[in-house]
Amino acid sequence: MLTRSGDAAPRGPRRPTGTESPWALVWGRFRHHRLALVSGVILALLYLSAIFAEFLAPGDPQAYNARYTFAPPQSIHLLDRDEDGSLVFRPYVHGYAVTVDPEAMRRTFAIDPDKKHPLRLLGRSEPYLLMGFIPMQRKLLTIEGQGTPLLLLGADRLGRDVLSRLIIGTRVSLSVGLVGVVLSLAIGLVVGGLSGYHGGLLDLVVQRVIEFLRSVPTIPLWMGLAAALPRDWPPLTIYFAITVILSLVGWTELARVVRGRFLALKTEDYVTAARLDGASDLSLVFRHMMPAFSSHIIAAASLAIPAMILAETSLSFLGLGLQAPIISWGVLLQEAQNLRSVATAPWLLWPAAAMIVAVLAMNFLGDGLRDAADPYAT
Amino acid sequence: MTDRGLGHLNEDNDITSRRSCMTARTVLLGALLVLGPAVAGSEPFKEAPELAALVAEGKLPPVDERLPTQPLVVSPLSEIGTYGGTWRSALKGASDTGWLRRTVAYDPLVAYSFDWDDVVPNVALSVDVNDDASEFVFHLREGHKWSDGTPFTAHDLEFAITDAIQIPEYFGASRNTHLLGAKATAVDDLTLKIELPEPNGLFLKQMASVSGMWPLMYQEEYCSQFHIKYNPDADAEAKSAGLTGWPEALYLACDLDNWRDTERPTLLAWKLTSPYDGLSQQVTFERNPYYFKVDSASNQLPYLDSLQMRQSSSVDDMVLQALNGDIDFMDRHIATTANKPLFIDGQAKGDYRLFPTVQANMNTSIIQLNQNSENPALNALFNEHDFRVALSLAIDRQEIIDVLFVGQGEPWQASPRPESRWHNERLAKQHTEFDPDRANALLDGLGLTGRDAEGFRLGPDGKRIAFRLDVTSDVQPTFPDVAEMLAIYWRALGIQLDVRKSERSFVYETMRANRHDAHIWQGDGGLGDAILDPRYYFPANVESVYALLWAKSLYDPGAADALEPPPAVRRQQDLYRELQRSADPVLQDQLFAEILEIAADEFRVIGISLPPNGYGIARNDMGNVPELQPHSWIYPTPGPMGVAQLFHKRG
Amino acid sequence: MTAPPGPAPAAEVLAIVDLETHFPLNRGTLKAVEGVSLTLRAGETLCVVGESGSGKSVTARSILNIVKPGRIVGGHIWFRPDAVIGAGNGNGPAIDLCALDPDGPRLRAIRGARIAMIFQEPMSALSPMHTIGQQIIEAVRLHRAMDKQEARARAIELLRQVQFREPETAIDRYPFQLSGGMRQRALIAMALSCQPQVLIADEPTTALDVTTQAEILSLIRSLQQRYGMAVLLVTHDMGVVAEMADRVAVMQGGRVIEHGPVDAVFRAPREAHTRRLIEAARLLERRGNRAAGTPAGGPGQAPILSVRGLCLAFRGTTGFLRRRATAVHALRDVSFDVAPGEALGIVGESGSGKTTLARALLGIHRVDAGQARFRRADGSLVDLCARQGYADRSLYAEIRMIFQDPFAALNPRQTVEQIIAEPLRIHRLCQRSGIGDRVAALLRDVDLSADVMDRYPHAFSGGQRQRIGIARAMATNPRLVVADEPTSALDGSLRAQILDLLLELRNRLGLSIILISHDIGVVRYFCERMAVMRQGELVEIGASDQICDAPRHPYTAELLAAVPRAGPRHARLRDPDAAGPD
Amino acid sequence: MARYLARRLLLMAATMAALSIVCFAIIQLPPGDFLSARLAEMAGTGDTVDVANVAWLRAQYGLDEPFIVQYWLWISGVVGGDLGFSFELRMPVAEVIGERLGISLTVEILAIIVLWAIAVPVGVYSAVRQYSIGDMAATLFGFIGLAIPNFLLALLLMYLSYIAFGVTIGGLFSPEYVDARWSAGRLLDFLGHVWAPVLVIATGGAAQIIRILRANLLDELSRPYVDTARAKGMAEWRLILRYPVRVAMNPLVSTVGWLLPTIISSSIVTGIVLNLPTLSPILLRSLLAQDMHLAGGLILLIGVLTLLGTLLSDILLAWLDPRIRLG
Repeated sequence: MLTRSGDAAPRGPRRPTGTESPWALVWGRFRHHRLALVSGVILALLYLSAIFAEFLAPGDPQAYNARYTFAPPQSIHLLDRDEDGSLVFRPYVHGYAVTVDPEAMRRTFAIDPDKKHPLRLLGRSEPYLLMGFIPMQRKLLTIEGQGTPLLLLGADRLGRDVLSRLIIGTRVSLSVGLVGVVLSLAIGLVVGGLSGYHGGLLDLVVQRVIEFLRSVPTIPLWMGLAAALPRDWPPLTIYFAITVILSLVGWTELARVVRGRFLALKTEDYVTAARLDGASDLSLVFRHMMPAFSSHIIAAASLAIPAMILAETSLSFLGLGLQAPIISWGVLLQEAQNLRSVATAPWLLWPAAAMIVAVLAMNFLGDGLRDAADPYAT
Repeated sequence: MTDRGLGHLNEDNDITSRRSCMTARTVLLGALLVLGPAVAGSEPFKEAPELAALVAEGKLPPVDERLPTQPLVVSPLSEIGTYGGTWRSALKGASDTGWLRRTVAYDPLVAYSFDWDDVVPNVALSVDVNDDASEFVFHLREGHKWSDGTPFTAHDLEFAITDAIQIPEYFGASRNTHLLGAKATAVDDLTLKIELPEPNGLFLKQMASVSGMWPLMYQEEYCSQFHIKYNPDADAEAKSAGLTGWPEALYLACDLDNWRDTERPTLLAWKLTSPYDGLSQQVTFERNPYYFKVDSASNQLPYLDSLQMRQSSSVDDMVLQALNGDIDFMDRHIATTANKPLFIDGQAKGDYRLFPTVQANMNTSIIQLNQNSENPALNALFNEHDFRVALSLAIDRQEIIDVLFVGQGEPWQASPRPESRWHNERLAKQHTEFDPDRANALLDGLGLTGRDAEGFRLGPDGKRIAFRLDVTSDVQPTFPDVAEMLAIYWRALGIQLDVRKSERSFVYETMRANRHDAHIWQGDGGLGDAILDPRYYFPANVESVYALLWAKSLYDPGAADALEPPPAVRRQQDLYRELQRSADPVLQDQLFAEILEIAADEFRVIGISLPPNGYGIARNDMGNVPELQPHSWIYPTPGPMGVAQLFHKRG
Repeated sequence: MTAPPGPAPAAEVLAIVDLETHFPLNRGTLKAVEGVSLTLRAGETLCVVGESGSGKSVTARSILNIVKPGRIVGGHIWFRPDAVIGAGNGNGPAIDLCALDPDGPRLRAIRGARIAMIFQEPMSALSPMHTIGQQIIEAVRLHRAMDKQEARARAIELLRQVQFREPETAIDRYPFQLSGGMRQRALIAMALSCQPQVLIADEPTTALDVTTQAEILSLIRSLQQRYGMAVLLVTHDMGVVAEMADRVAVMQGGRVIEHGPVDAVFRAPREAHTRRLIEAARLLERRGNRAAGTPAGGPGQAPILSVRGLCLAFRGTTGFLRRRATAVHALRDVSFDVAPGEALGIVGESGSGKTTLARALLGIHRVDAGQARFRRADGSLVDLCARQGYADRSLYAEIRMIFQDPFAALNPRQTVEQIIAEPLRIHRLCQRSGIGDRVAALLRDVDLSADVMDRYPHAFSGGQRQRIGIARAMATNPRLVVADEPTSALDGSLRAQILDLLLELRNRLGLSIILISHDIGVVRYFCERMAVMRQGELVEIGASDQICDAPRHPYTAELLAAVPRAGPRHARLRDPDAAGPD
Repeated sequence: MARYLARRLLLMAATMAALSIVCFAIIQLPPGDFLSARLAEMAGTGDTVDVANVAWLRAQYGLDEPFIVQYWLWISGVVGGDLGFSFELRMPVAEVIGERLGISLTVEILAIIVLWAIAVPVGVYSAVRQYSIGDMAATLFGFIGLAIPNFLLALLLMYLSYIAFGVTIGGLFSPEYVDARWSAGRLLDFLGHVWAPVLVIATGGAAQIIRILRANLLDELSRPYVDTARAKGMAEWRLILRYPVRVAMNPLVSTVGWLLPTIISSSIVTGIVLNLPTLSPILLRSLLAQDMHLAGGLILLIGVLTLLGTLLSDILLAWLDPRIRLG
């Protein structure tokens, strides 16, 4: 390793010089992982839209509209012709011409080219509460014209706006993973840390427990726990319970990572050096070991989030996860996972696209973080 | 098949009954009729070519010997069929016996007429009933044989009713409530007498229902080997096979709900060849050469050689099979409102068509508010007539119809369908108009004027008026949607409805324990079943969960928690008892009409809308496909059409 | 000296002309080799010597174009396959190896067959999943049409030639079952499999113990004579150069700065850098500028540390299916004293237990038996190896450690100030406000500028880091310093600087030092007394000079003999001014 | 060897004992029991059920006993080799498992083969050509497989093959071949169906393997023994496959053992949508119906497979890696 005094060919990124802080170095390496960088931006946007969901969603996600069941998406036209025939930038959508087909029991939609509904940025809307407590009266995008809904991603079987539902669903879906991972992390950090730092009998017991938990089949475990949730819990409590259930399974992986890191760091010379400086156990852990693996842990955690998002979807599919009226991507997909939707209303599958993007982005971000996690690795 | 209406079909029935010379109603009138000509027409009986070949090889007796001396003659729905082919359909999961019971397994002693107005002879040639409807004598067909060629006699039925169905250890027993306590005696080989412990004017209707099939599944010779009374080792044998005891062995081998024993002889049109045990991927049947029906051209039925039912865990898989033309005739599971556009669009590609059925349910959703609730505040409110009316008036039924049923159907309360002979305009239409103002006024009138910070009304106890509705989506996918819309309407009224999607068994468990606030379910009892299952018209049975404890005073008076109902309800229950004691259908109709009148005054449950017609899928080459057949479970559609007459058109 | 352009002169089997090899970096390129020209004659040994980063290994690798992710961007490497010793001018064509596709068949036909190469780390230069036999047989069959049986026989023969005992069984061994020396022999056998004209040896002995190094070098020499190979030996060790070379090329910064016959270069180095390299090598041949005798007290004074009967065994299980308990006896009944102000050297090869000893003294490892009584500043005695040895953390201020690996020993996430201030902070040796000044003073003591305080360790070179490590050790004004191979990770010239720094600090502060090293030269240079360790035991202890001049234990003698200066050529290294061992 | 195996088996037995209790508890977690679930279902079809009858049955099944007693009855049977009786399917659990294990194994093994056939070349390629366009594309492809929910992919495959080829791929056989003997036609029919579940399962797992293999191989590619092999004159791809890939595959090959339990549990969702006659839908069904013995037996089987898989992994790793075998 480093004891080698030959001049083997240098590999990998150049050893950084100067006074950059460790996090600056992590950032420096991370920046070179293009996919991760793009993913980071995408995720930031996704989380932002989760935070400002009500503002971004053009409509009320729960409002049904009898006339527009299974309405296809509208497309936005950016340019419009003025009276004098010149092109102007004035985004608009066309209205629908709706006919009812009683035989097939469906509505058929056509674009009504005569009906133009201009779109307005930051237009007035029904009053609503942003994040549940900030009263607002404007939305990002509104439509002019009475009675015509803005259905940029189409409508579902009750005529509800898929885009609005998708945006609102972002909140639950992305936070399930986040909250779940935070919980897993908390458990994993304490258990894995104790186990790895102390070693000995405690480590042995913890190891066995983790091994055992991992041999318990996950799906039955989830199902059993999810089905056992008291039915009279309000939806929000159910939501938290589900994340707890997900993290009950997820923490073992993180605990293993943490333990492994502790074991590796324990024998690092600089940790020994700190101990020989007379540092206490607490100081060793928090001043010298934690900073060294925090980036690893962040990477491991970011790789665990997509697994949780997918798990939530699977639970929803089995009818055991979150349920309407909560809106999550899993719930939306559960409603769309039938042939009717796939065949005649494929726009109901947009939540799947959103999920794929989010899961991909999290994986790439995690990969990038992991690669960048240790700026001092050779 | 032409577009014949319901009335037209009655004539068909008459033709049938002329041949068998007896309808249920004449029986009920107490007449003892002798049957007409023993043999249909003068033509010799014809049979399927495969069977003829077997006869020629001497492996099978000739068709004349296989048929009863008086076979049941079926007038085909549209045409005389041709022999051959397979009927392909699908079963969902491991325990979908429902489709079997609707199709191959509907051949009871007496059957429902196609339009569900009558009860007609089927396996039995005729029935005698005494005046107080407590003693029924069934006359069987001479020469009727099981699929193994042994004679079918009254002793088989006596064994089934006495030794099998009524044993308390037996899962099936509880589903034959009309036979509980019945004493069955084989007077001779062709005569079965059933004595009921109490008069039951509806007995024949029940025997013609989907539950009427139980006694016909047991061949004494075969099934008695599992019975401790006939085989002292039966229990030991069962236990050594891993079963809990002999009743389970008997149940597994012979019960209507079990199709795992390919050895069991049958009276049905097709005989099981590969079992339905939850593991096999496909259940198959082949023609029973001893089937007792012939068509009007003296061809022995069934036309179709075999049945092939693919077991599938996924409805979408079944839908694709149908779209791809791999299903010949079916409506169960796949023919939902949501799938209709798919099926309409796929007709040409899949070479099938859609045929309409009449939904026997009288409602898309019935909301029952628990008027025997243990929650005193809610109980008081739910028992207020005006409160229920207000909730009903606050519902924009037309909007629900538009959103969920694409405008199909009309606002309707819990009341028999317009086609029904018990149709009651007032019961059906009252309080269906959308009138939120009047609804609010009614609530104000009840003194519910206090409001909380969020605008919800306060109950007499000073708390917000809020109740819970647990909905399941696996019976009707629209329930959760209806419930969510109700929540919005009632929110406008100042009443909070907590909608929870729940698993079905949980919903049932809470209801059985009477812990529910409210319940949403489909409107059973719209056609012929109205009188058999009047759950929504007055607290009648365990499904009347708006007043379970009052209902108990009728069906289980000894129960500790049974409650004495209010006078009007009491009166309904008394009328129903009277109706049950009468063998006179005219009197029964009168009594039932009176019950419905009281129901209209009472207005105990809230309905939404009349269900639009249903549909089914049939390959274009299927013949005798029923049109506008009532769709129900008690009347196990399409069973009463006589599925033996389905056939594949040649060419 | 530069080679003429165009084909090499006669008998020059290899001629490197203006070679340039570059490596891509995140930003820019690293010009590892910039215009190197060298020639290698048939049958001779050319040593390329230089410090880390001088480009010597890249030059060697460039010959067979194994430089990924780097790229040869300029120059020629002429290879003359028909050059033989004494044959005068070969008249066959010369091939420009640089012009061949690095992955193409023509170069592959030369690799291993005409020009073979062995690498520095025998531990990892063999595939762990294949037996050495499989790997040698493969090398044979790549270039010779032999069936498996013949190839196997050939492999056994090769193993015999590289002095494997029982080559018939050894051929089926996996690398991990062999010692480092044996692995290097296996690699040499593989390289010889096709009797190449040229053997390139890239630091073949650096990772080996000194006694093994001597064996491998003599093996290479004898094989070279036997096969008439030309050998290009890359090394950083002037001792090895003196031992092996016919001619020598000195590299620095990607260029050859001096190139000539070995005697000439040693006798009259032209370049200052060459002189420094030779000087650093010679340095360790003699005693350092240490105060004679024991400075702070006579031999009668009570020892500051008295170690008695230390025993320590590492227990574990090995084997997968047949598990067996193993105990490695790292320390066996080790006893010695350290007088106040004395420097005691502990010398031994890898696995001798010397590092374990250091760590046991610092309470990192628990001993099974024995004591190490330390006399504290207040005169009280404390047993460092007892369970409660370091219960009083202030003891850590009196006894300090310097680590072997300057890269690993500094927390990369702390600034220099934080690192050095850590013990000050913990032991409250300083006012909070005074910490900066104290750290600055300490940095000056180790010849570093005080304005590096807010930098992170990665900003420093190995030598600078070791200075920081020393500053940290000195921060508490310790009385005993345990230095575990403080120079072995450093290049020769740095090594001397660090040793001198330590010497100076020691003399100034009156420290007692336990210096642990595998290099008997380092110990002799630094310590009054030395102890020789072997397999956990102290085999010999006494005055350094005495032991070096007249070893009593045969192992000590073996160690001394293996240092590359013995043999017919060793006089080259002798300092012409200072005569002989003192 | 014997002692090692004995030690492992003892540990396995202890884990199994704990696992069986946890399994049984998990199954019992949801409120109600098999009969209440069953009754609710019957009510849905319109049948009414007699309460006394239910009480009798409950006693027959031992469902009114306390948890410990039920567990004891079950586990003592299991230890004695009797896995119990499925309430719902009304046949011995062993028979149910026996009937479906073969086809589950077939599907899963095919999936594993396809998974590896996809993941290994892609992983090797992305490591050797690190940061190339191909590497990015391969990684993206692998992760899309991971990110698409299985049920959606299955549904899409079903629908697309109906639209594009006019065939339905649900199940594993067409009706005419379900009960037929094996023949060339049946094999073709089987292959015409099995590709869909195999693809769905394989794409879900490929990303993980690609990721691990790529990371391992990147480490190995920079090891000196690769240069040694180059210096021998080996061709580039040949040496990569012979040396670093061989080493990098080790940790992966050892995870084959971990795939064992997935035979039952991995394809639950896929199995339902595609109507596979495997054990997965049965597991789900038994859990929903609270068919205690069947669910317990299956979960226990998964547990056994997990433990066996671990053992297998260790043995496989030792067999593959001389450092472990001989070290």
